[in-house]
This record gives sequence, structure tokens and C-alpha cells, in this order.
Amino acid sequence: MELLDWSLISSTIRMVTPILLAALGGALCARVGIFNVGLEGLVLVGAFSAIVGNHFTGSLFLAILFAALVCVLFSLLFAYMTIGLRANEIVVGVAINFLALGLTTFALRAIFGVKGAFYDKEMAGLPKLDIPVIKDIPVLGDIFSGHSPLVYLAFIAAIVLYLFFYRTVTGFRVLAVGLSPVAARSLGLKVTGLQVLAITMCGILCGVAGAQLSLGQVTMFTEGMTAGRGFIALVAMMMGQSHPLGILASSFLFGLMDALSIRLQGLSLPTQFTSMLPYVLTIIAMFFVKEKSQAGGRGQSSR
Amino acid sequence: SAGGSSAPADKAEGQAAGQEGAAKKRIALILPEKIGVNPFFQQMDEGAKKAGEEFGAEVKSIESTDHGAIEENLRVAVAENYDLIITSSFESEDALKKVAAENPDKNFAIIDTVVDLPNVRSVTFREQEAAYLMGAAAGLATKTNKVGMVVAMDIPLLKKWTGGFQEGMKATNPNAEFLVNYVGSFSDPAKAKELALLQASKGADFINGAAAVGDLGVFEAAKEKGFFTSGQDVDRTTIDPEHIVLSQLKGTDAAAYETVKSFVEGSFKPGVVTYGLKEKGVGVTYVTHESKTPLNAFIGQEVIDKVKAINDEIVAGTRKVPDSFE
Amino acid sequence: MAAIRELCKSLVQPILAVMIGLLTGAIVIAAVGESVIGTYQEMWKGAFGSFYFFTSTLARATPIMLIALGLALAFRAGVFNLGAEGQMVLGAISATLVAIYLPAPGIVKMLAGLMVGIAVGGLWSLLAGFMEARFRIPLLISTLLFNYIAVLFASYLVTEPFQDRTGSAALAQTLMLDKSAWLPKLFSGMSVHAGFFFAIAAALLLFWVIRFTPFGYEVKMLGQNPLFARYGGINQIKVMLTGMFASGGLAGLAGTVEVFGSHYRFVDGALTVPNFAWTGMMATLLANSHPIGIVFTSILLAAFQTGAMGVERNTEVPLELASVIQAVLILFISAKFSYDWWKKRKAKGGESHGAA
Amino acid sequence: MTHRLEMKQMTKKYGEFTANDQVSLTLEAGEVHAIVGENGAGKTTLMRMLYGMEQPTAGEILLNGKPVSFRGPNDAIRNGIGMVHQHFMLFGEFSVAENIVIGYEPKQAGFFRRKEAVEKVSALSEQYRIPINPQARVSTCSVGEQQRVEILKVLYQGADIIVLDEPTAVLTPLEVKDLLQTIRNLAASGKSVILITHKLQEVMEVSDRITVLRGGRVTGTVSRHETNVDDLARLMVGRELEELSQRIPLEGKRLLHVDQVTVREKQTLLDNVSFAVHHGEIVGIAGVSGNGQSELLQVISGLRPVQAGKIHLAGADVTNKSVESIRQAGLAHIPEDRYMWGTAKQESVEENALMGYQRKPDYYRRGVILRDAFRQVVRGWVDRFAIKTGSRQLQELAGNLSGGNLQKLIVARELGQETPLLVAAEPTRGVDIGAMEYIHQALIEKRNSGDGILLVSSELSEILALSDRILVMYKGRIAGELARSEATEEKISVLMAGGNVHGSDQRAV
Ligand SMILES: Nc1ncnc2c1ncn2[C@@H]1O[C@H](COP(=O)(O)OP(=O)(O)OP(=O)(O)O)[C@@H](O)[C@H]1O
Ligand SMILES: Nc1ncnc2c1ncn2[C@@H]1O[C@H](COP(=O)(O)OP(=O)(O)OP(=O)(O)O)[C@@H](O)[C@H]1O
Ligand SMILES: [Mg+2]
Ligand SMILES: [Mg+2]
Repeated sequence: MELLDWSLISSTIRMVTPILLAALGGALCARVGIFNVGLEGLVLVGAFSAIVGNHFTGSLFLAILFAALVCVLFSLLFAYMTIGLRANEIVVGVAINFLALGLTTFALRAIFGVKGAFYDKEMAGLPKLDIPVIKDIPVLGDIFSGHSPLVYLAFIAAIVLYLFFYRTVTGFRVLAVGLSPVAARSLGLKVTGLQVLAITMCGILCGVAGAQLSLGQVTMFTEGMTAGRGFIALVAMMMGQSHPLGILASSFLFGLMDALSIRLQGLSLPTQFTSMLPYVLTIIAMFFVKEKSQAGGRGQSSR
Repeated sequence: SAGGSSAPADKAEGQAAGQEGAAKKRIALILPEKIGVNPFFQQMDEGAKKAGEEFGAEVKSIESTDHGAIEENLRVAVAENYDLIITSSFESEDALKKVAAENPDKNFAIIDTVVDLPNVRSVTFREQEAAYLMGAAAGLATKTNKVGMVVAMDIPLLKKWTGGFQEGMKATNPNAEFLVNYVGSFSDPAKAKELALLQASKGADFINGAAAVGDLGVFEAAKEKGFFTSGQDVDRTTIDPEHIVLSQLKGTDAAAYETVKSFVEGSFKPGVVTYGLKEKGVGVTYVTHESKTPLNAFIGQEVIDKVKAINDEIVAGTRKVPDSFE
Repeated sequence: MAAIRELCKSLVQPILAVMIGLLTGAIVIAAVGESVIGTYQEMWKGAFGSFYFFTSTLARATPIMLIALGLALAFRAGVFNLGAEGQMVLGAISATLVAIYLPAPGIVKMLAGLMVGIAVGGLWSLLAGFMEARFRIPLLISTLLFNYIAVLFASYLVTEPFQDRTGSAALAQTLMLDKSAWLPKLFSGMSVHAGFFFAIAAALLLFWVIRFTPFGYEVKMLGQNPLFARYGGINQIKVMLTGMFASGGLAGLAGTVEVFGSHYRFVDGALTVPNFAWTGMMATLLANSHPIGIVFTSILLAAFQTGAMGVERNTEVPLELASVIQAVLILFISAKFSYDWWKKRKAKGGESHGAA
Repeated sequence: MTHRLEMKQMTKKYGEFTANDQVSLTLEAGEVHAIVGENGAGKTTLMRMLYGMEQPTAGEILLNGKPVSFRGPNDAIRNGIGMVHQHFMLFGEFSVAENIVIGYEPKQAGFFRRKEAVEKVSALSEQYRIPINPQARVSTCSVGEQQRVEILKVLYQGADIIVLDEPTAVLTPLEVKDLLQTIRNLAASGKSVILITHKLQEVMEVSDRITVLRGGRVTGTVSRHETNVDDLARLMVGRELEELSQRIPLEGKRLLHVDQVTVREKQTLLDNVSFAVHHGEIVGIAGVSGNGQSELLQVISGLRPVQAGKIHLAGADVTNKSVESIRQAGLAHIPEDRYMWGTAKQESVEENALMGYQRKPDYYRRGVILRDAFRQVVRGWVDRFAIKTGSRQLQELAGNLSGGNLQKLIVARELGQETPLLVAAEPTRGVDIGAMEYIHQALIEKRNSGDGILLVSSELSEILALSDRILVMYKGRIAGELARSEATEEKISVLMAGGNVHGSDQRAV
């Protein structure tokens, strides 16, 4: 039927990548006890720096690196304000969102001399990777092959983050810090250092998320092009209970709903209602994931 | 330089001295939003500035951060004694109605909508006419009988575009299927691109972009998948002539330019001015306006000729394009 | 004597923060080659430069303050309500529709509108609270998601069934309210309207509730240790739901007074674009959820906005830079520079703070 | 001669308040050194300085003769000092082994070798004869097990000096016995132990030397052989202890009636429990922790729903009623975990005291809490129970009170409710012997005035001293009941372990 063609899934995979990456970043922060509402801003900064990097170096690799670097700087600002100066993390997050929007717009003008959007038809976007064997398998090939490398990287990142949390020593300590900063401190763990580490990693992930947005999905930068993805990432993070694989599932769920809502636009429903669909369905989905959240034990708000 | 605020006093004195011609006219252009990604406002800004330079007026454009700021900016502009205050769009209607009525001696202009007051000049566009031509061209050119349109948001304002386009398409090709999708944002090229890809996968071979900056995403999709597309406001075909084959034009710059010009030259009159196909205030490349790029074969001269004929009918008034759509 | 020292100490923090913020802003302004003093002058003038500007700052502070006060109660109860935006929008649209279509004299329309605005905002918020209490769906998520739903729903109402079709019909907006139902302006020709009084009254009321009443005590204890509260016989669900209702209701009131006192009709996007909700949340957090503090932080944050408008009008500093300066100021004000911080800084000679 | 540890003239001031005043102390290898003193005497504070958690205002710490200064627990750990905190510093989500090795994990290329951790922990547990299941999740462990985890952690970190701050307060008698044995083993293997406790028998059992603190100063250091419990008590409290009041024989009506109550949550926590408390009666509940006592109290006080059965209080059916209505029906409650249930640490003493009074007619008029009137009352409690609140008095944060003083505040608050029924869980946990005596006295007085008390305590001596009747819980049931006259420690212990005792007719109701 019309609603469920395979391109739906392929498109979902692409659309979901920045959200997934940012949500993983958010999870890192959440795991050390910091609620990062600045994801939206960080991704925007990443998207912009990726374009700048690409423009000046001509190398996609350096562009991504540059995006990650700039986002790390922003993250360090976030870390310094919240941990060093004990500012409220939500205030800082919101301020960072404002800052990112203002700075990218301003820099767009200062660096490229344009307003609104920077688009250069000469600029190469991220290549589409064809995965050797898979690409020839009929349906699977359409779905899984032919995405930008960052798409694959995002999925790998989820798994790597999973391994990081549950297999490495540093990840173990990061979890400990989030579970009980007091106990961690009394053990002599470097709580601040671990927090900064997590926030830095969040910066890298957000930088990559931005690069996927501005170099992977399209090849351009426009003001405010994150269009709320950072907040969706926040929802995905919370729904996935800051567990990398949970986030993988929840971002995907959301992406699928979103793609579905697009396909419903043609039907005689008002657009506002189709646009509502992903949010409504996410809430409905919450009725089912709650069981796990109780076992998860991190329900600070739900007691 | 931060001399802005001390200026009004001097200027006011200058005027009081009564040298009409010698004192530079001061004109404020109050935009209802941030210029941001909106080419409509960008053009207006440029048009007004250009006229200011050419005719020796001081033009200051002021962006409003949000709805609530419009009225305040208008009031401050009155207080700072600008000679002419131009604003724009439906969003400013309420505010201008109030401020203009309270200041009957001031001159105001509003672009893109009508405020019926004795001291206001209104300039409006009949975009639906251009959209109609665009739709007509699309209906004629499509080979798959599927035509797409990616629209920024499902809001009444944009019905002029979707409605006009659809009417035009139906007029030339009643069998064509019209696919429309909404991005839900004026600044989301990534999603716009996905929507275009979706429409292409459903078989659309021509997809009209009306998603503000999202159009760039549509263009990219066209390049990737090889369908044809069109842009808005200015001649976009230059970006990628192979795939961007038409552009729907709107002379906001001209409107601003003319307003400033007439004011400086003393021919400024309150009342309503509308720009449609007839006045060449709106149009479509190749049909009503020249383009720097050669015509793409997908459209072809034959189609253009037919659309030109439609244009002539509209101009002559024999073919009617409705004002509003449901 | 000791009290004065304490006071000085507590003042060091905000003063230092504003100074550092202004300094950073100055660097940005200087970097683009504009006059630092001039820009700040315009900023000041835009916010407080004349009675007119002062009142428009107060007008802008009004919805921020109301939202912030609502959130303060929720935050104190340990309930994190991220849904002020949706609550505000839904409250405002309902209030507007009631005031337009209720066949009654103006004053009745207005009062009914205000009540409905509070009730609908409150109920929408309560729904999220109920879902948390009954189904354990975390508020943090549901309130965030509810924003999208509310905003889209309001948008639908003004694009389809209740759109104003009398004029050009090009905007998604309702009809205009009867003049008789408008909230009076406090001074003619100035922007500040009676909604500001509501906000101040709400602040005082909230201060009284928090400071003196058992309910205020219970809210505080619930926020500090929910188990202790439960043990002590505080009905945490009742308090949580009351907190949610109050915060949603005040957000609804914020949207309503903004419509009834400034816009006079509900315009799609007019309440969301200015970011009242997030600004309100910042005002609360900066004031540490203290009602009287909120009055000041709201005015401060509003002043940043009106100040930025002044900068936009009167200097060549681009608008986006004004917003950068605004963000920088907020960043630093949120920081807890303490007297100790200053001493430590000096002692350590700026040794870096906790880098990895 | 150098000591393993020497603390010299340690002083710690919190603002105007001096918590430690020139305290000096030495510790030798293989020694068990007990520190005793009243609540708020400064024991914990002294240890926190040793462990690097607080910076001394003045004084010097010498390790093996060399001066050291610790900027954080990290430094202390590295220098072989380990501390077992009273409220454990454990991660409930993690396994026992993970909790022990954290900070010093066995690893390879950055990867955490959990298997090796388990092996190491097993080896360690054998070496010191501290049994533990390394793979169990800590949140599922009993308090005693958690404490062993803490001790093993300290040993794993290579501590030579082990500080135990009131380790026995939360343990059952059996667990206490094990712990004391462990302490002796540790000392025998050359470790030095500092033991803080209020239980003087324990002190006499394991320690070599004893230092007594009072009001932040050392009042004396004695060798165990030169002293006895009474002398120590006198040194601590500065006066003789008194006998408990006589109990008046009373035949009261039934006040609390628990009837066939069952609680299930994955497994059955309470199984058909029935008993009653009458006016003028103290009913003691004994049992190894984890056998349903906590759940029983929570059920009675409305913090947990029952799946079957009925509870009546003062004639009213309070089954599954809200805490508020149960309290109104006549219940006050001293919670077993004072930090989790009993306080808001970040709030002042006054705010903590106010809980439950905020809507009482005496302190609430025309919508407003009558703060002044209430403050008078709290001052009364502070005086009566000798609660040391520090320099800011009623405005001191509850979290800054010493453990015992906080406990006294809670006891005062709940006694002050003057309800017919008092549910008292571990009412003297962590309080010094002087205060314990006072609290016991207050409980008896309450009983004599005709009120009923349900007492849960892991301290058998406390149960025996106070109860008119004793119920023993085992696996969620009432395993037996003993009258005051027939109860002995032995009989109770047998019942607690699931055995049978003759002479206990099942007249629970
Ligand atoms: N952070 C703090 N701020 C202010 N006063 C404090 C702080 N910590 C402890 N105190 C005070 O220092 C005194 C000594 O406290 P400490 O915890 O050392 O007593 P303690 O001997 O361990 O008592 P307990 O037997 O009750 O545990 C107490 O009166 C306490 O109120
Ligand atoms: N969770 C708890 N429930 C009941 N009593 C507790 C709990 N935690 C600690 N205590 C009691 O508190 C007293 C000690 O409290 P205190 O605040 O002095 O902590 P501490 O063991 O000294 O730890 P720290 O050194 O971290 O303060 C002990 O007598 C102990 O019985
Ligand atoms: Mg202690
Ligand atoms: Mg203590």
C-alpha cells in the first residue's frame, strides 16, 4: 500500500540520524546527572561549522572534524558554566540555544556575506556509501545502502556508546557519577573530570549530528536549520532512558512516525493533525515503555 | 556608529527650517519579522536601500523580533519623526491601523496587504496569478502527469500559492495529479528535500518549491533524482539550470523601490496599488520576464508560448484567477 | 553588621555576573567595529530610556513573569513542567474564542475569557500531571510533547474553523476582540496593560502562599524530599496536581493577557515566536523560584529584549548580535560567582577549573 | 616512638561553632581504637578530617611519623586510610564486585575485566573470612551484606587504617557478632581499626584502647583493661545513668488491630499477619531485618498498600487509607531510615520539625502557619532532648546535625504529636546512651499515660527493656509471641531464626 513503501524506512534512517546522534550526546550528559537542553544549539553550531570547514578546507573529513571541535568548545563553555560556575544547567542550555542561533546567523553574514542561507553548488556533500553485498539485495539494499557515512557512524556510535558504558572502565565510572555523585566523590573518583569528559563527548556527537544535517542530508546551511531536532533528541533521550540502545529504538520510533505523518498529509486530514501524529504516538508509546522505566530506577521525577 | 538617536532632533530642526528639498528625507522600513531566511523581506530591504541611495533618502530598516515588537517599532519610528514609515505584511496590519489612525499627519505605506486609511499607501501583490501560470506550465510540461509542490507550511497565506498553482495546472491538464506536502517550517531544507524525494518516488517529474529556504533542499533533491523543479521570488534558474527550470517572481524590491522613489519625488499618494501580471509586479521566468539562463527542454518553447497566451488572457481580464482559495 | 556583610556578599554575585557579561558583550561589539558605549547606551534607552520604553519593558515582562511564577510553584514541588508554551497557547486560544463568541457585555467577555484561559491552561497541564500520577509517564517528556500538540491544535483552530475571514484572510488568526473586552492599558498610549497588575498580584499571592501557608510548606517539602513529604502525610499527588494546575493556569493567564492586553486577537505563532515560555523558565531559575525575585528577573530578561530592539533601531549593530549579547548576559547572570570564587581565582592565579 | 597514626591538636570550626577542639589521638598497628561520646561530640567530624572530607581548621596528622595532608578522600585512600560510612556509599545498581573494585578496576586496554574483578573479590573475601556473593546486585543485599561490601572495598583499596563510623547501628545482633569477629580478624592481620559506636558492650568486647569525646574535646583515653561500661558511661555523659520508670499495670482497650494482612510484590512480603496493640501497652517486634518488619510498619502508617486484610486504628478502618487520614486517626511514626523518610536534609531544623503540625489548629489560623507559636514548641524539644543544633540553632540545616541529634529531633517531633498510637522503628538508632535513656523514659511515660506503642528494634536489649509483649517476625509472618515475663534473648533468637519455642501460645490478636 501507499503508506508503507520501503523508501519510508530509508528516508527515516536518514532523517533520524542527527536526532539519534544528538540524543546519544544528551544521554552522556544525562548519565553524569546533567540535563542538557542546549542540544538544539549545539547541533546548529555543528551544522554551521561543518559548512565553514568544508568551504575553507575543501575536505569533508576536516569539515566534520572542525564541526566536532567547535561543538566541543561550546560544550566546554556549557561544562564550565554548569560545573565550574554552578549555573543552572537549564538556563545555560537555553542561553546556549539563543547564542548558537545568534552567532551562526551573524557568522553567516560575516563569513559568507549572505543572509538566511549559504548554498554553494560547487560544494560537495558527503558521499553516499554503497555497501557492497547489501546494495544488491532487493529491499534491504534500498533501505540500508546508499547513505552518507555519518548515518552508519551514528548507528555505530550507539553501539560504541553502549560498549563504553557497559564494558569500559571509564564508562563504568561515568555511570557511577550519574548514579550517585556523593558516593563517587567519596571514593575519590574525579567527578568533575568525568562530567567534563561526558559533556565533551556530547559535543563531538552534536558536531557530527550537525555535519550530517548540513553536509549529509543537504549541502548547505540555513538559519535555524535544526528546526527543533535538538528538542526531539531530548525527548528521544528521555524515552530511551539514556540507554544507547533504548535511544536507538526511540529515535527510530519517532522518525518512523514522522515519516508516516508526511505520508498522511495527502489524505483529507488537516496538516496540523498529521503533524501532531508523531507526538501523539510517542505519548501513547510511553504507556508501554513505562514498565521498564520503573526497573531502570532512574525515575527521579516520577517519585 | 551609534549616532542614531541623536539624529532625530537635528533632522527635525532641519525640517522646521523649511528647506523641503535640501533636507534628506528619512524613511524607516519596519519589517514585521527578522529578515532571516525570507527572501521576500530581503528583497524589500534591498529595494528600499537601493532607492534610498539613488534618490538621496536616508533609509533605515528595522527588523522586528516578534509580533509584539511591530507596534512598538512603528510607534518609535513615529516618535523619531521619520518622514515615511513603510511596513509590510498582514502581521503588521493591526499595528499599523492603530498607529496610523493615531498619527493622521504621518505618511505610511504597507507592502503586501491593504490598510484602508487616508494616510496609508498600500501595495499588494496578486501572487496567485503567477502561481496560476506556474501551475499551467507544470500541467503542460509534465510527462508523468504527476506534479508536486513542497510548501513551507499549511497556512492561509500560502494558499495563494498552492491554490493558484493547482487551478492553473487543472486548467491545462485536468488529468494531472497534484501532490502537495508541507514542511512545517520556513527553515528546514533537510525535511523539504525528503518531501521532494518522496514526491519524486511517487512519480512526480516536476516539483514546485514554495518552502522558503527549504526550496534549496528541493533543488538538491532534483539534482540527485533528476526531476525538475522551480523556485520563488527571484530567478532561481541560475543556481542549477539543468533542473531548476522556472521561477515564480515577485517584485517586492520593486514595490519598496517605487514607494521610496515616489515619496522622494513627491508623487506619493495614499491608496491601494496592486501588482499582478498586468503590472508585471509578479510573473514567471520566460513567460513574463527574461531569464539569464536558456530555457530548459523539459519546459520547451511550446509550453512557454501556451502559458504566454494564458498570461495575456489574465492581463486582458478574460481569464479570471480567484482572489482566495479554500 | 553581619547582616550587611551578608547582603554585600549576596550582591557581589549578580553585580560581578552582569559586569562580566557586559564585558564579554563589549568584546563582541568592538570586534564588529561598533561603539561599545553607544550600543550599551541604546540598549539601556531601549529598555528604560523613557517612560514609554519602561512601560513597554513592563509589558513584555508581563507574560514572562506570569509563566515564571507558575513554574516557580511547580519547581518548588520538584515537578518539572516544560510545557508552559503549550499551556499558554491553549489557554490563550480558548480565552480568545470565548471572548469573541460569548454573547455578553464586554466586561463579562473579558472576565470569562480570563477564567477560561486559566482553566484551560491549568487543565492541559493537569493532564500531564495526571498521566504521571496515574500511568507514571514522566512529566518531563509529556509536557515537552504536549507543547507541540497544543501549538498545532491552536494553529488548526485559527486556520480552519475560527479563522478571521473578514479581511484578507491571509493570516491564521481569530477575529479581533470587541474593544469592550480589551484589558485596559495602564497609561494611554503606552504598552503596559492591566495584565501587569495580575502578574504583580500573582507574585505577591504566591509569595504569601509559599512563605506563610501550609500548602506552601507542603510544596517545599515535597520538592526537598518526596518520601519525607509522603511520610509526613502530605498528599503528594494532590500537591503535584495542584502545582501543575497552578503553573498551567498561570501560563494560560499569561497567554490570555498577552492577547487581551496587546494583540487583541489570537495570531498563530505570536505567542511562540517570542519564546515567552523558555524565557519564563529562565526567569524562575535565575530567581531560584522566589516569587519576588521573579518579578525582577522577568523585568531584567524583558529589558534585554526591549534593549536589543533599541539597539536594532538605533545602531548598525545587527539584530543577531544583539541576541548574542543577550545570551551572553544570561549565561553570566546564571553563574554563581561568589565571593569565594573571586578569592580562589586570585589565589590560584586562574588555574583552570576542572578541565579533563 | 612513631605511631602508625597520630592526630595532633585537631580543631574544626563550622563558622562560630567548634566541632573539634584540639583533639589528639594515636593509633598503633594491629590496634582497635574505639571512639565514644555523646551525640554531636565531634566523632564523625574528626574522622571526616582524617579521611580528607573536611579540612581541619588547625592541627596535624602524622602517618608513621610523617606529616600528611589530604585534600580529598583520594589522598587518604592512597595513604592507606579507608572509611566505612554509616550511610553507605554504594551504588545499588551495580554488583557487589563492581562496588568493591570501583576506582581501582582490573582492566585491559581500558576495558573493564569484570570476571577478574569477581575473582579478586572472591579471593579477598576468603582471605579475610568475610563471606559475600560478588555477583549479587547491591540493592538486593541486606544491610549487613552491604556493610561487608564496604569493608571489603576498603580492604581492596589496600587500607591499613580502617575507620568504622557506627557500623553496628543498623545491624542485627547476629550481624553484629560477625562484624566484631571480622574486626578482630583484621586487627590480628595487622590492620588498625578505629571504631565509633554508642554501644559500650561492643567497645568492651573488641577495642584495645578507648578515647572519649565530649563537646568536641577529649575527656580521656583509656585502655580497655582499666575500665568498664559504667565508667565509660560516666565519662561520656558526665553523670550516672538512671533506672527506667516503673511501668503501671494497665488493661487497655484494643487500639490497633492488624487483621490477616497480606502484602505481595513479586514475592509475598507479609503473609497473613494478625496482631493487636492495646492502650497502655508496648508491643515489641523483633526479627532479622528483611523479614517483613519494614513492610509491616509501612502498611500500618499508610506508605504501602495491602493486598488483603484489614487494619483498624482507634476503631476506624484505616486499610489502604492515606497517610494523612491515618495520622489523623491517631498515629505518629518514627521512621526506621531517618535520612530517607524522616528529614529534608537541605531544610532547617524548624522546617523539619514542622512536618505534620502545619495544619494543626494550634499552629494554623486563617490560612497561615503560626510560626512564632510553633517555634516555642520546638525550642522546648531542643531543651528537653538536649538536641545540639549548632550555632544557627533552629535555622541550622537538618543535614548538618550529627546523626544522633537528628534522631532526637525526629523522636521529639513524633512524640509531640501526642497520638494514641506511636509506631517507633529503631527509635534510638545512633543516639548516645544518655539520650537513649531519655528516649526510653519518654516511651515508658507515654505507655503509662495509656497510649499504645508498636516498637521495632534490631536491638534485643531495647525490645526486652521496653516491651510488654514481644512478637517475632520470620519470613513475613509472626513466628511467635512472648509475654514480657517469659521473654529472654535466647527464646527470641530461636524464633528469629525460624525455630520453635514452647510456651508461646498464638494469641496474637
Ligand atoms: N557541616 C556542618 N556545618 C555545621 N555544623 C556541623 C556540620 N557538621 C557537623 N556539625 C556539627 O558538629 C557537631 C559534631 O558533629 P559530629 O557529626 O562530628 O558528631 P558525632 O560525634 O558524630 O555525633 P553522633 O554520635 O550523633 O553521630 C554537631 O553538633 C554538628 O551539628
Ligand atoms: N540510612 C540510615 N537510616 C537510619 N540511621 C542511619 C542511616 N544512616 C545513618 N544512620 C545513623 O546515623 C548515625 C551517623 O550519622 P552521621 O550523619 O553522623 O553519619 P556518619 O556515619 O557519621 O557518616 P558521615 O561521616 O558520612 O557523616 C549512625 O548512628 C547511624 O545509625
Ligand atoms: Mg557521627
Ligand atoms: Mg555524623
